[in-house]
Amino acid sequence: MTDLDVSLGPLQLKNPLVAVSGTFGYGYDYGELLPPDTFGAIVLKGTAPEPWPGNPPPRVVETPSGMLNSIGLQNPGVDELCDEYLPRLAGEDVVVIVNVVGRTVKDYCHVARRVSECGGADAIELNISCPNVKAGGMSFGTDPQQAADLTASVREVSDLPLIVKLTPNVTDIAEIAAAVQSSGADIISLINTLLGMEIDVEQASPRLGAVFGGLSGPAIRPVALRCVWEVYRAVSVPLLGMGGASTARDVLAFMMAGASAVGMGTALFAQPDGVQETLQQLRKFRQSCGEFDWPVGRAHEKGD
Amino acid sequence: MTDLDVSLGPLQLKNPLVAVSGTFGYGYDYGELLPPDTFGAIVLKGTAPEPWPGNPPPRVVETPSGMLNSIGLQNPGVDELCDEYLPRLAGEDVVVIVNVVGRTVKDYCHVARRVSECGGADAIELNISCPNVKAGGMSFGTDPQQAADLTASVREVSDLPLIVKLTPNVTDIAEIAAAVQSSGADIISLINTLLGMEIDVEQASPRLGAVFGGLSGPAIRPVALRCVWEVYRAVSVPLLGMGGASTARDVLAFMMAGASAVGMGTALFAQPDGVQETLQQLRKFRQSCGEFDWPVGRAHEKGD
Amino acid sequence: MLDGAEAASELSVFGATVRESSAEGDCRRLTLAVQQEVAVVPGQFLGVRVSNAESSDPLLMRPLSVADWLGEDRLLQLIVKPVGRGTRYLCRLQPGATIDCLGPLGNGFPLHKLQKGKAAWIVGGGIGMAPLLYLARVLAEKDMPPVTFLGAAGERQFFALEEFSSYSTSLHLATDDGSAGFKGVVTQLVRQHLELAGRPGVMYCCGPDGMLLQLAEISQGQKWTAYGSLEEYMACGVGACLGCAVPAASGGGYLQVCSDGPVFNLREVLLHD
Amino acid sequence: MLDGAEAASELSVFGATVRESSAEGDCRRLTLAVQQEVAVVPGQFLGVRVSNAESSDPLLMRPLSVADWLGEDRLLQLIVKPVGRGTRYLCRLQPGATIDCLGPLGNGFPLHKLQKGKAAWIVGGGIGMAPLLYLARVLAEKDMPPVTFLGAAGERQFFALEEFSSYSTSLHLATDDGSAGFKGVVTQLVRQHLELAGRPGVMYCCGPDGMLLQLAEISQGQKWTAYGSLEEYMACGVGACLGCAVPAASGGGYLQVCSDGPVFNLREVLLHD
Ligand SMILES: Cc1cc2nc3c(=O)[nH]c(=O)nc-3n(C[C@H](O)[C@H](O)[C@H](O)COP(=O)(O)OP(=O)(O)OC[C@H]3O[C@@H](n4cnc5c(N)ncnc54)[C@H](O)[C@@H]3O)c2cc1C
Ligand SMILES: Cc1cc2nc3c(=O)[nH]c(=O)nc-3n(C[C@H](O)[C@H](O)[C@H](O)COP(=O)(O)OP(=O)(O)OC[C@H]3O[C@@H](n4cnc5c(N)ncnc54)[C@H](O)[C@@H]3O)c2cc1C
Ligand SMILES: Cc1cc2nc3c(=O)[nH]c(=O)nc-3n(C[C@H](O)[C@H](O)[C@H](O)COP(=O)(O)O)c2cc1C
Ligand SMILES: Cc1cc2nc3c(=O)[nH]c(=O)nc-3n(C[C@H](O)[C@H](O)[C@H](O)COP(=O)(O)O)c2cc1C
Ligand code: FES
Ligand code: FES
Repeated sequence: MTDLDVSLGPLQLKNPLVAVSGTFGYGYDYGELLPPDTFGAIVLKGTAPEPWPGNPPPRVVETPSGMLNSIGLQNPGVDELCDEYLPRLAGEDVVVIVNVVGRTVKDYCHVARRVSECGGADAIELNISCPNVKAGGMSFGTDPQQAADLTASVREVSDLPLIVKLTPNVTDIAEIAAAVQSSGADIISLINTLLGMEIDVEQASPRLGAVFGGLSGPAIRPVALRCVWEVYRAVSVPLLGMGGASTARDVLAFMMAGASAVGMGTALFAQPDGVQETLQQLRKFRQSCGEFDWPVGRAHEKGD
Repeated sequence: MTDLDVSLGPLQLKNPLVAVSGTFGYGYDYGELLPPDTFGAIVLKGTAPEPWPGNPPPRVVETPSGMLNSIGLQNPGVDELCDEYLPRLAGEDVVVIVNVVGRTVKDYCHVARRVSECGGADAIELNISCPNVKAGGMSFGTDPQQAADLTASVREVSDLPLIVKLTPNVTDIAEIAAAVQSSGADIISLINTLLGMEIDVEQASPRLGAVFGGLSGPAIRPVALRCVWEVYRAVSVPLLGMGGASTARDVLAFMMAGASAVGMGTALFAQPDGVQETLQQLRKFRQSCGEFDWPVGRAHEKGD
Repeated sequence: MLDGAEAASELSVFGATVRESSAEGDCRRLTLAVQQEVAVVPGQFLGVRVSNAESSDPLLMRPLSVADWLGEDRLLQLIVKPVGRGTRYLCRLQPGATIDCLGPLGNGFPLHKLQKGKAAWIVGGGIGMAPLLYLARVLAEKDMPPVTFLGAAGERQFFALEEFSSYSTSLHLATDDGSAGFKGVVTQLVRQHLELAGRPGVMYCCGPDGMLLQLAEISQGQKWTAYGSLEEYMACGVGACLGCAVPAASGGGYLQVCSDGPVFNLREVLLHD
Repeated sequence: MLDGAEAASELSVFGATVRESSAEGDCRRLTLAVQQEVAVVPGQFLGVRVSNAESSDPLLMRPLSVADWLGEDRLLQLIVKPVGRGTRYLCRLQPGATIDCLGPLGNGFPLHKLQKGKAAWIVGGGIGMAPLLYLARVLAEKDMPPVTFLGAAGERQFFALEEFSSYSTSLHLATDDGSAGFKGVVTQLVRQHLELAGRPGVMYCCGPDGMLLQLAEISQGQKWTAYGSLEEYMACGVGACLGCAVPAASGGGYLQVCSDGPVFNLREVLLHD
């Protein structure tokens, strides 16, 4: 228990900040600057049954107040995760979440089962929303029925708390949220990146090797807040909000929209030294409120 | 004919820049700084059968490299448009496009018919995508069948070139584009704003009076380019691309993604003096290429 | 909407060079040198760009009142209160820095009713004092020096008091904490004086909505005409986007603060606290 | 990936104050004063923030090589070529301005093979000369002064030639337009000298991919070891995001330029022109 602890459904976090999948590697890349236990939770890079090489470069490009990435889920596969990365995190005072990717339901179930067995993870997050994989991946996240079926299947093979991560690239995100809740998701995380692209005018060609990429960073925050707001009204499970958060004010905005904890990704790249400052400000906020509860969903009281 | 002229389907524009709906009033608000004939075409504010008051303030809020608006289609109705605003533009050397909004198919048809009859407009743009109207409006743009039906109905009552404007807030924008093309759209314009919101942390409430608003400006450019790219591959009608364009480089990027002409909205607010500079740069570009054609769709050659 | 404001120059974007930046209480006064004539009248404002041309964040221009315009020297004055990143950016600028401005914007305070010899009062609250400084000088030069009431949280929140004093027949201060002048809100002070005043006059006001709301009530009771300069979030600043809406007092519609105002006869608009 | 680079200090974000900004051909050399020890070795780089903290555009730090580190005076040098908005921002900075830096990043040039007494050559193209300047000085101080080859579009694109010359046993220049030294590409010059060289040595290279590709071929033919510093778009700079991928020569996967490099044995990576 600390002065900043939050509950995220079955998970207890010592603070509401979560390092999100794909932006914090396996926890140690920032060395002493950002050790894993800085955060309430960390989500590891998306993991598949087998190693994936990822997409050809260029894989990242800056955009106005944001960035596109087309990493393509480069990862060493679940065996290396279990053998190398999870054991290394064993002693850390941080909730460890494994992000799972796959091309088929079987893929997801394989990784989920293996991670549950090998130990070291506190929860599983299903990435049904990555725009960077051509086969499978995306469609799970855009069709309520497929999203529900996948959730139900993974639910059966793992007793770990189950997070499902939603894509904003849909007509009705609340519908997908309701579907995965009814199939057993304990927590919903959102949003993954917006599908986008950039063009190199000198070369007359797409800037990313993979043509399309996922847009993240401050630019997408208004879309992310709207998605959190909509999903908060549609489901009763707790939400892990993310998308462009970088300051303490942003974190509180996500909470007021309905998030119980808040992820940061791109902000770590832009200002890795901002995390400590954010925690400091959150501490001040709690003291100044003199309240015990975080303001989760608070803005809905005035927003009707 | 000028050195910058482009064809946008049945429309001939003297340059590829279009002042987009809702950001340029009825053409005269920027006085000598930006007279209407600066542009190849101007699109007037969304017009309904009757006057609409619009949404309660605050209606605009800045976001990282973007802005949200919830104007709510405040407009004086089609009669005042025909009596006051269209006649005033009669002598101008600019293509005039009327943006049409409504709550029902009948509404849209009424405005389209009236505008065709009263004269002064060179084309009609159906706004089936505005996130700021609660009844109707939005759903036309998110369902292919409804979008197609509306397009077909308006097609019947007006002989003016028909532009249909798409929303990015859908799972598959190419599907909607194909649907409206098959129902008779001459041109497709895209994108309208992304649905978003901001939260005032001090007040613990949404910043906009209407809670949700539409996100525009440089922040959304990567999403807009991706939508243009996808729709270019799905249809054969020409595209009017928009969403965050502000520099000549942006204009060329939209063209390379597949747009025949390019709209600017939010950029007018941020840098109203940038338009002349952009035209100047486009002129340089054409001279340096020594080519006759604009690079419409050029990036697709390398993006496969 | 209001007639009587003097003719202003054509809208343009012009560069301005910071000549001087000095502290004024909690605010900073920026003196800007401009190249061309900017025929701006009191109550008009500028859109000021608060990022360099290669950055799109912050994106929108910030509306700032002209606190003075010294036409002969082509010097513009702004008084800026650092409340957010855009105003902080401006307050950080050093002499020699350049900024882009769009203007003149808005209508300005109407002066025509004054020619009939009515009393002119000025009521400013907080940063709302900025446009009134220019107005006070112009009134004084037209030989109609105002009676001026200024309110602020505390002494440190006032600025340009000597100038206000020199332009006015009398200057009345109110502070919430009593650190200068009357302890209380400025509207209380105005109400007291109004009850003693003879025939109706014209009141020029700028400050928080709550203050304007009270002044609308007070003045109406005494048959004074009250003009208030309003604030609202803006995007275009020229009437093109319909972003800066304020509910009209009648008809159920909205007026635009940037183009119908920012100065309104307070009877025309619906204010809220 | 490469061993032999000397130990660098822990990763941190540190503020740096511009002490001096001077023209170096088309580029600018920034001399930055830092508060703490930044134990950085030649070939390592920094992530430099190119907007103020209240702006999110430009968002990402820019990777810039350390062109010199004067540990005693705690002075860092960068040589920056203005190619886009971030580098232009840096080139505009005046003495007294502060910037935030993340570093030290990357591995640095491996020097261990040199102890065996091999010849050390330095080959730089364009802005790729920047990290080699620091390397040249360190080699000279370790009593292993390099033979240095520098290529550029024209005379104006060179910088720090006197320094390079003083650190090197010999300095060879090539320009595309013949305005200085050999007229042609620097790789041609290297090829000529290599054919005359005796036993194999170590080549340290930095420049465009096309140049590195050719140097990889040339060196392999002569059994030289060639280390090249690569460029790729970056987001995190520390190995966390997998953004800066370069195809590995074997295995079909990718290496990360920021954390596996930026210096690679050129046999390990697949370059393209
Ligand atoms: C016609 C007009 C004239 C003005 N004249 C002056 C002046 O002379 N001097 C001066 O210091 N300020 C003036 N203001 C207010 C000034 O425009 C805002 O303080 C400024 O835009 C805030 O920008 P920021 O980036 O610093 O703050 P932000 O970071 O954008 O916001 C900081 C705080 O200011 C509030 N705010 C932001 N924009 C506005 C706005 N347009 N209106 C009201 N509140 C806002 C926000 O809600 C927030 O609480 C004027 C406003 C208007 C509409
Ligand atoms: C390890 C490393 C060390 C470097 N050292 C130096 C140095 O010492 N001095 C120096 O001037 N430059 C150096 N660079 C290149 C420098 O990082 C880019 O020029 C800079 O990031 C461009 O930023 P910008 O905002 O000015 O350009 P942008 O506006 O972002 O882009 C302008 C142009 O530069 C290209 N570009 C942008 N970022 C990169 C990148 N990371 N790599 C390659 N091309 C890019 C773009 O494609 C575009 O054509 C180094 C790069 C790397 C990866
Ligand atoms: C470089 C990069 C890699 C990412 N990889 C993953 C991933 O492997 N799995 C996943 O679910 N999301 C991934 N994401 C999405 C982020 O987890 C997050 O949802 C998104 O970036 C929005 O948050 P932000 O704006 O704070 O970065 C990635 C994002 C970035 C920028
Ligand atoms: C203030 C404002 C008002 C708008 N009003 C309309 C409208 O009436 N009809 C419409 O089709 N689109 C409207 N839009 C959307 C724009 O026409 C355009 O599609 C969008 O802003 C993206 O372009 P931009 O990023 O260049 O602004 C409006 C946008 C803004 C910012
Ligand atoms: S700010 Fe655009 S109409 Fe007032
Ligand atoms: S830039 Fe993130 S891994 Fe290299």
